[in-house]
Amino acid sequence: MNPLTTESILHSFPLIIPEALLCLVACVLFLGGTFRPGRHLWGSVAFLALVVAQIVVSTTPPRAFASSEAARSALFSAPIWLDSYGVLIKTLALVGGMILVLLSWNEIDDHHAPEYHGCLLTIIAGLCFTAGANDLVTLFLALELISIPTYVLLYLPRVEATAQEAALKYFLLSIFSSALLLFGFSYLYGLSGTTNLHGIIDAVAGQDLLEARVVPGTLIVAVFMVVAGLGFKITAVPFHYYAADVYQGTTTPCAALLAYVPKVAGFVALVRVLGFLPYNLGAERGFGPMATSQVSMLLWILAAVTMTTGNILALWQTNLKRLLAYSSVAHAGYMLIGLAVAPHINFRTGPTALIRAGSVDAILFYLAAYGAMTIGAFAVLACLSSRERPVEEIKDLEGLSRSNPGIALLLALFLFSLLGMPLTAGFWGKALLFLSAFMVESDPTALDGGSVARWFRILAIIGAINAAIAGYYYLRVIAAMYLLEPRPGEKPLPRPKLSPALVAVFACAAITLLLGVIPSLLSNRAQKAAEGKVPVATLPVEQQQAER
Amino acid sequence: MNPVPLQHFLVVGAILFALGAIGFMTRRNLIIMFLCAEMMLQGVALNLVAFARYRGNLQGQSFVLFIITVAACEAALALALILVLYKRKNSLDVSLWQELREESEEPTLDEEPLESPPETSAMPHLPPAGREPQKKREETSHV
Amino acid sequence: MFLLNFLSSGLKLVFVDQWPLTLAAVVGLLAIYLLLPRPRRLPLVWGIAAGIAALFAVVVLVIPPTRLSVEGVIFYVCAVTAILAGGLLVTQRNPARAALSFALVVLATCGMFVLQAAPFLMAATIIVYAGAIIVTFLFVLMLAQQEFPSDADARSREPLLATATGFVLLGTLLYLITTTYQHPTLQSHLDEVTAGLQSIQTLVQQQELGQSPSQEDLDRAIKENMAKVTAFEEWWKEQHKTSEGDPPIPTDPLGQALYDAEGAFERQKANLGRDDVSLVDLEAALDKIRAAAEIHLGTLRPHVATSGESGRLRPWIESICQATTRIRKLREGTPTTEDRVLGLSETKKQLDDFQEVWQGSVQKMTEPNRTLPETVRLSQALTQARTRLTEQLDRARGDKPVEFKEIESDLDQVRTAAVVARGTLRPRTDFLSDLSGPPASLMPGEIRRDEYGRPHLPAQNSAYLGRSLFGDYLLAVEMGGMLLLVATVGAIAIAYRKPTPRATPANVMADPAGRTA
Amino acid sequence: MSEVFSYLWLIPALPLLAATVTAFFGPRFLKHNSHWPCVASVALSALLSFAVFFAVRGTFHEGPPPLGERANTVFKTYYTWFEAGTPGTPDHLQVGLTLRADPLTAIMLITVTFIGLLIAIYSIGYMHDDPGYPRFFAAVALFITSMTLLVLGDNFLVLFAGWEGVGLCSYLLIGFWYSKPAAAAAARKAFLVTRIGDAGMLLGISLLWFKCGSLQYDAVFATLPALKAAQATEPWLLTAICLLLFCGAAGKSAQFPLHVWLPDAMEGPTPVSALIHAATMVTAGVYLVARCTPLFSAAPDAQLVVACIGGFTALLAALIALTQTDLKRVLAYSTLSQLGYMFLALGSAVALEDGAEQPLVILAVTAAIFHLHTHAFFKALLFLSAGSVMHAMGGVIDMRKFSGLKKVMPTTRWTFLCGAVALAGLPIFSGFWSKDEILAAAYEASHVSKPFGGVYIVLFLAGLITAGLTSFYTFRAYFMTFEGEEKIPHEAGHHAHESPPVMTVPLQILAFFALFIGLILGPTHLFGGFLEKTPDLPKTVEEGHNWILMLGSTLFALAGTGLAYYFYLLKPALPALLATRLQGLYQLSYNKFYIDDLYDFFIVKPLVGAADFTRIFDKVVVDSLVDVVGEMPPLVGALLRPLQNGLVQYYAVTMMIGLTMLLIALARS
Repeated sequence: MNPLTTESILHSFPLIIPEALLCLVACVLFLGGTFRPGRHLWGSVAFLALVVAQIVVSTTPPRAFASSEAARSALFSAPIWLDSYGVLIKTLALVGGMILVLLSWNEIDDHHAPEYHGCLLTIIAGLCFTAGANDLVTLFLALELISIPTYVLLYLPRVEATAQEAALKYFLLSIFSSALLLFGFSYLYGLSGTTNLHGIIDAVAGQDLLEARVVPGTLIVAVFMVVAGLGFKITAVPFHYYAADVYQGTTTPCAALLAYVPKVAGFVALVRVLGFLPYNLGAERGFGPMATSQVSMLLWILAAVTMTTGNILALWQTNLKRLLAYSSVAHAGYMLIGLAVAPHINFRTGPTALIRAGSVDAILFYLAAYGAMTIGAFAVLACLSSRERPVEEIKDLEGLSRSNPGIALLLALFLFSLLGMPLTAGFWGKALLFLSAFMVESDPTALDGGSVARWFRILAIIGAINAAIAGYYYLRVIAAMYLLEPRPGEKPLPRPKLSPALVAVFACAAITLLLGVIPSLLSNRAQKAAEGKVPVATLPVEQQQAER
Repeated sequence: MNPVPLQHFLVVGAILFALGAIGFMTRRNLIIMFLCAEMMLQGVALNLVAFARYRGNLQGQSFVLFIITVAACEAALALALILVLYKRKNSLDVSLWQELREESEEPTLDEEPLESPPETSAMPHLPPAGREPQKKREETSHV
Repeated sequence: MFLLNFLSSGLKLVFVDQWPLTLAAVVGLLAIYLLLPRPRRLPLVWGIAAGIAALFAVVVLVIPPTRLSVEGVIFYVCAVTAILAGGLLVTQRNPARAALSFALVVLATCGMFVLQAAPFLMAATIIVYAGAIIVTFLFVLMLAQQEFPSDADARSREPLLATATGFVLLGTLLYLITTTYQHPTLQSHLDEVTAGLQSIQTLVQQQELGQSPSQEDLDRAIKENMAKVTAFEEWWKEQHKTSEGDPPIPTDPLGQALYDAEGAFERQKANLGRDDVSLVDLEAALDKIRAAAEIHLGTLRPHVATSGESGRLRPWIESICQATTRIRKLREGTPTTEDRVLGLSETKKQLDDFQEVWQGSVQKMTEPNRTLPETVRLSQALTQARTRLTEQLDRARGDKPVEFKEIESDLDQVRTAAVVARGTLRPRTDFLSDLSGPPASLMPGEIRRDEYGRPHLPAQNSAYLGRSLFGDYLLAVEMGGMLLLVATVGAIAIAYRKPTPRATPANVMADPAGRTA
Repeated sequence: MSEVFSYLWLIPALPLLAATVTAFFGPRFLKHNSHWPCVASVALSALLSFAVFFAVRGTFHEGPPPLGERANTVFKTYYTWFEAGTPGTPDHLQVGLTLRADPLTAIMLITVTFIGLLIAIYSIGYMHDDPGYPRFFAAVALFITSMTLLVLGDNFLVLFAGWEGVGLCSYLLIGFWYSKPAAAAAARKAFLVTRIGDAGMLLGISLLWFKCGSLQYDAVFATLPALKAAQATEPWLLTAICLLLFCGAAGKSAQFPLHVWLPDAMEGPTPVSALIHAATMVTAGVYLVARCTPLFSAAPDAQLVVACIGGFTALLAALIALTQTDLKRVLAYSTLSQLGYMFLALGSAVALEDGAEQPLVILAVTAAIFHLHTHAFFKALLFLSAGSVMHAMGGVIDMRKFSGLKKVMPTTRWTFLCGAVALAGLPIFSGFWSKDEILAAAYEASHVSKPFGGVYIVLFLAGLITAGLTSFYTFRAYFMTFEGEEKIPHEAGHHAHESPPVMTVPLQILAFFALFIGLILGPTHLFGGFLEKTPDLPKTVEEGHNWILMLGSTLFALAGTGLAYYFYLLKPALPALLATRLQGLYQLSYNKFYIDDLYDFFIVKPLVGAADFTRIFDKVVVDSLVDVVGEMPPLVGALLRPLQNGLVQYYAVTMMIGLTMLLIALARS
């Protein structure tokens, strides 16, 4: 046995210290909860665990290898491969986790708090695992580490019929979609003979499929099934159906969680499995006809259909959570643009820096921006809602600017960001994605005679039109808050007291504004991460530097 | 050379997978739906084992073990969830859970009330249990 | 227009080319549709008949038995049982019977696991599914015992739409599977070619190291391989016969590779008597066949393409051989000054080109920091040869005598070093450890196979599976443990929900009616 | 003087501060003093703007600019917004919050802040008893912020930020009286229609970013030769960029077919109509196109489109205005028409094929901006006067319900008259000079533009006719309102009186400017001389006025005025008679009937018919088209909704159908 392989497996354990920590604390919560209830106690333990994990993530230096041989060996045999892209995703996961813990602080009663927070920690750990997964098995288990506690979370805080229905729907469709995903995984393994993700990509990319003009049918099945299975997580149309129903039925913090965590996980997994990260594959080692035809066509269609359907369905909604659910579907569509574009920009370096920053990092930026604004919007609803005066419909918000100017302003900020107004994070996210679609240059030597560029411009235009349509329903909410008086006879919404949930709102607002005003804060890092990706056939760039 | 080629296993795997999917989509009993989802996983497992043999390494087999693990987790949760849901509606019918939908849509109801067809029994020589409730009631009354 | 084309070709594919699949799918659809529970369904006999027909169609048309052996019989028994039980699960009104059908599906699948050398999995699946899940579900069934046929069991949701969707998907899947993996013959031909390729490679290596292989070796290698290629091509033509007759030059890559290879063998056969058989030509031709056929078989191997890098160097090594010959001619003949200058400068250019190509390959294949003795030797030889050539070129220009002999030996050294160094260009990465079996990047010929030609799995593969789990998949095992823990806690939390005191703010959402006791 | 540039940021920042203060403290603390922050900050901004104006003059360099600087322009980068790539490489891309001061900006700034100030003062009186008093001033201040940011920005991104900001404020202000359904609908319509334009503009900006690698104006214009060279392979490129940008401009400046929102926007308070929908916001599109003159003059096709749409809108809106009876709507259509004029001018800025000097380009751009400037004064004046009438009439604005107000409201009458003569383009008043320049530009363009000469002649004639129509409907409105028999609607009650000084003083100031600003700046060549110093605009050559043209346009204007006088003052019954012509014909004496009939048949009837037709066309075709476009998504949504029926198995089936369809469609391609 190659000693390097053993070493690489052993050395991947230090990489998962944050996840291990989270799992450990989750176990403590599960166990401790049987002795002592208390949402403040266990909430702060969970928050602390996330903070410590974040500190560990941000202080861990990039992994150094004894030799480049070892690095290679790790790339192809370790269950975890943590590049800087993965580290950024972990940060997204942990920060998002902190906000979610704050948000659900008072939503859960003392008795269920330990289980709730334990499950939440497990979910975040699963997301962190997803960020670094380098093996189909690890990836699958990481995704399940997200799904299975989610079923519990959906059920725990509320027991009325709608909440049960939401949990049931999510559970059933989720196991259905994970069966699809597994079917795809099984064919990926069959094609390449390995469960290692880089090995699979190498196998697919290594064959000169372009020249052979033969794409094994099983490869198509595999990719489509994987996209379908993960499409459920990112709420791509037509795998989005559960979203509106489940968000409506469950509590607001759970809806926020569902809108954020599975989406991040799905996109990261798609990026990993479809292998867009190894930019350096280069033209001669291209993804073959897969990249230029089927996969990107599939993603193109998914992107166009997803954003259009999401936006159009949102137009009708009067229920706020349903509206946000469809809006999250639409946003998944925008992000799919980046995914569809990715294989087309990887191969070239363009005249401007943004070309390299074109897609994968645009997705990352958008995920962060989207997380902040969507969780923020949900958090505002959670803060406002009370037993006496639940906030469910748009009309419940009428005249909010009179009774609650501050919180109305924050909600307006989130909605404007979702709409893509300048000076908010959402604007930059959209701008980067649409730009990346414009950056696809026509390449007359390509298989399709250079029509790809035209198609992607059309996609960008569809995106722009969708962004215009989206204005309509976000503005309806804003109009209700600012242009309408509170209905007579209705008690005005109470002013939210300072609570962890309010802190979560402020945190989201801060991120939304910060990313809107100083996008370079994240975009530069994302770009570097996307550039410092791991080429398959050559030495990992980061490790080269580490060796010197 | 090869007595049972790889593709035969794959075909069986795909059939199991598709049958499971069909069952999941049509059957309204929560338990049967869950069993059908498990059958889809059986199809996947068969694929993986066949590929493992074809490739000559054990990674596919290891993968199956993890699928079984996850299936067990899902089963535990499914059990708990179904129990609770049954308590609420006193039925295992998944179609009873359609409270959450677009506001404009009417609830989907079954067109005709379910009646036991007593005399025009389709297959007298294959009387399935639960098909003829009358008889059953008599039996219980005897006891 | 495009749509019309698409439709017509699609229809042709469905009803003409793939009629067995279509037949099986349609009959299967019919069977499931007729059998699905609903208030007024046709007599069951129709459905059962259709089901049997579908099963028959699948066994005979889609997965026809090649040669019946014990293994084959077991396979068919298990497969038919699995499919039947699966159909029963889907169409069964009584949930308890459905659960038992599922148990049967599991058992039948386990039978197939054994056939595929997975005894441990068989045991594990039976224990987990039959032992845990089925029992649990029977337990639930008892809880949910119905006095009357309920809506849940006696009705189906969207029977036609769902069944049609499922079977269209199944048909597509089967089509894609069979078009990818339907070539057992292709596989055997490929194995033949691979073996031939190895024999030729041995000869090539000999030749490159300067030992010319014996004439009868060459003769035998060419003739044997030529027979293999011709047989392969015949079979391939048979497969792709069209009504219009064979095109003179096949358009698909594999056909083209075969065609080219035949040409190459013809050429080299003609050269046999003389001394200039180009084995490299043959090697390249066979390699092309292998690559094209592997893609057809859906067998992609990591790093196959990069290992082709060493193949890319072959012509360059040949060019050095040519250079040696040129120098030798210069030494033996009586060249004019111009001839000498010309010959030397050409040689120098060839060396420069070679060095460039070599460095490119090294950069691609090995890491910059990795220095292998073979590589070092080659670069030393190259430097020496080039320095000497530069010197001698000056001398030749000055019309001084030139040390051809030294140049010749330098070139020989370069060639020998290059042949050796070329071998180092192979990828060295393992895909996962060998705990999980041979890595996927092994060349087909390097995998141990059993008497049926299937890859050999270790005899104690349960033991190996254990090692794999605690080697490559150690982390995954830990994660699985965590999952089980969460699921247990979750199941308890769901089923046994602690009563919540009214006072806490969390109660805000809960309605009293919704509380489970 | 030049230290004023260090305080450039204060111009948008002060109103922003005011907006924030008013928004947060207005409702509770300031209440009826809420106007103070707004008025004070805008006044300071206006002062600063004047200072900038003179300071920019001070930076004028004769000859080549000092090394490393742009001529006559001052940049201040306050903050780097977005940065990518490594500095010093061509990859490097930087977008900052950079402000710029050059003559074009200075003119826009003065227009915005000065008129904004007067309107804000006026609003103190107009809005005095409105419950949303603080909200109004907060929005106005925010509007001034966005607008100044828009004109001050040094790159397309800052411009776009301001652009969206003014759109938002417009939404808030049109829907100010949100309880009126019409107001809410108008607000939404305005926002949606302009957003359609914005989508195009965003695409245009993306294309620029992609092709030029920068968004900074100068950098973009510097890559123009490269873009021109790229036209060999992509001939559509420049035209596409220009048209996409124009798409945004057309939305904001209400050009056909995106003009439908503006007449509806009159639902907002009158000062808002004056400020946003007459004087400033709608000029943003004109500003954008003027700023991008180098781009547009390199794309003659796009220019032709701009000119055609401008000319068409001018004529169409003028025809519609002929028969409107709502005073504010007359003015709204007149705004459309005048904006059309400006685009006509901009579209006429045809570049000569060769030659370093481009007299026509600078002439046309000067004409457009000059008209923008004068129009801002007199249109604000007209709107405010109309508002004053409305104020006095108890909210009634239908001209048929009142007349002869000259006794009741003497000041307003005189100020309205001042605005009217300026708008009508009567000689020596403001409108005359600027309109004349536009017509001259269109006329010149017909000579210069080789392939499209004929089109420009038609456009020129359309402009000439529009001039006549303009004076006709302007004076029609004036005569119907202020002259003739005194009639006061009962809604006015006993309060039909002149407005308070806080409203009339701004009117008088505006009236002065409306009358004479053209005379001061136009013939003296002060305006052109100042504007031409803007970088990227070609330098002018001194040119005399085209006296024949001036005479022609004067004739048209006078004819229109005379006609209106004849119709509405001499024969006040005539318009009504026209409507009931069939009954009343025989009562007229033969001779008069003959003249009237002839006149009626050849002039009035076609005019009225054309006006009716255009109005109906506008209402039925364009409006409903826009509505249909707006209704499409909900319609499709109605088709999609039944899929979401709450049944989990239905969802699973749909998932599978989707997957299968994708698989079948793509697996074989």
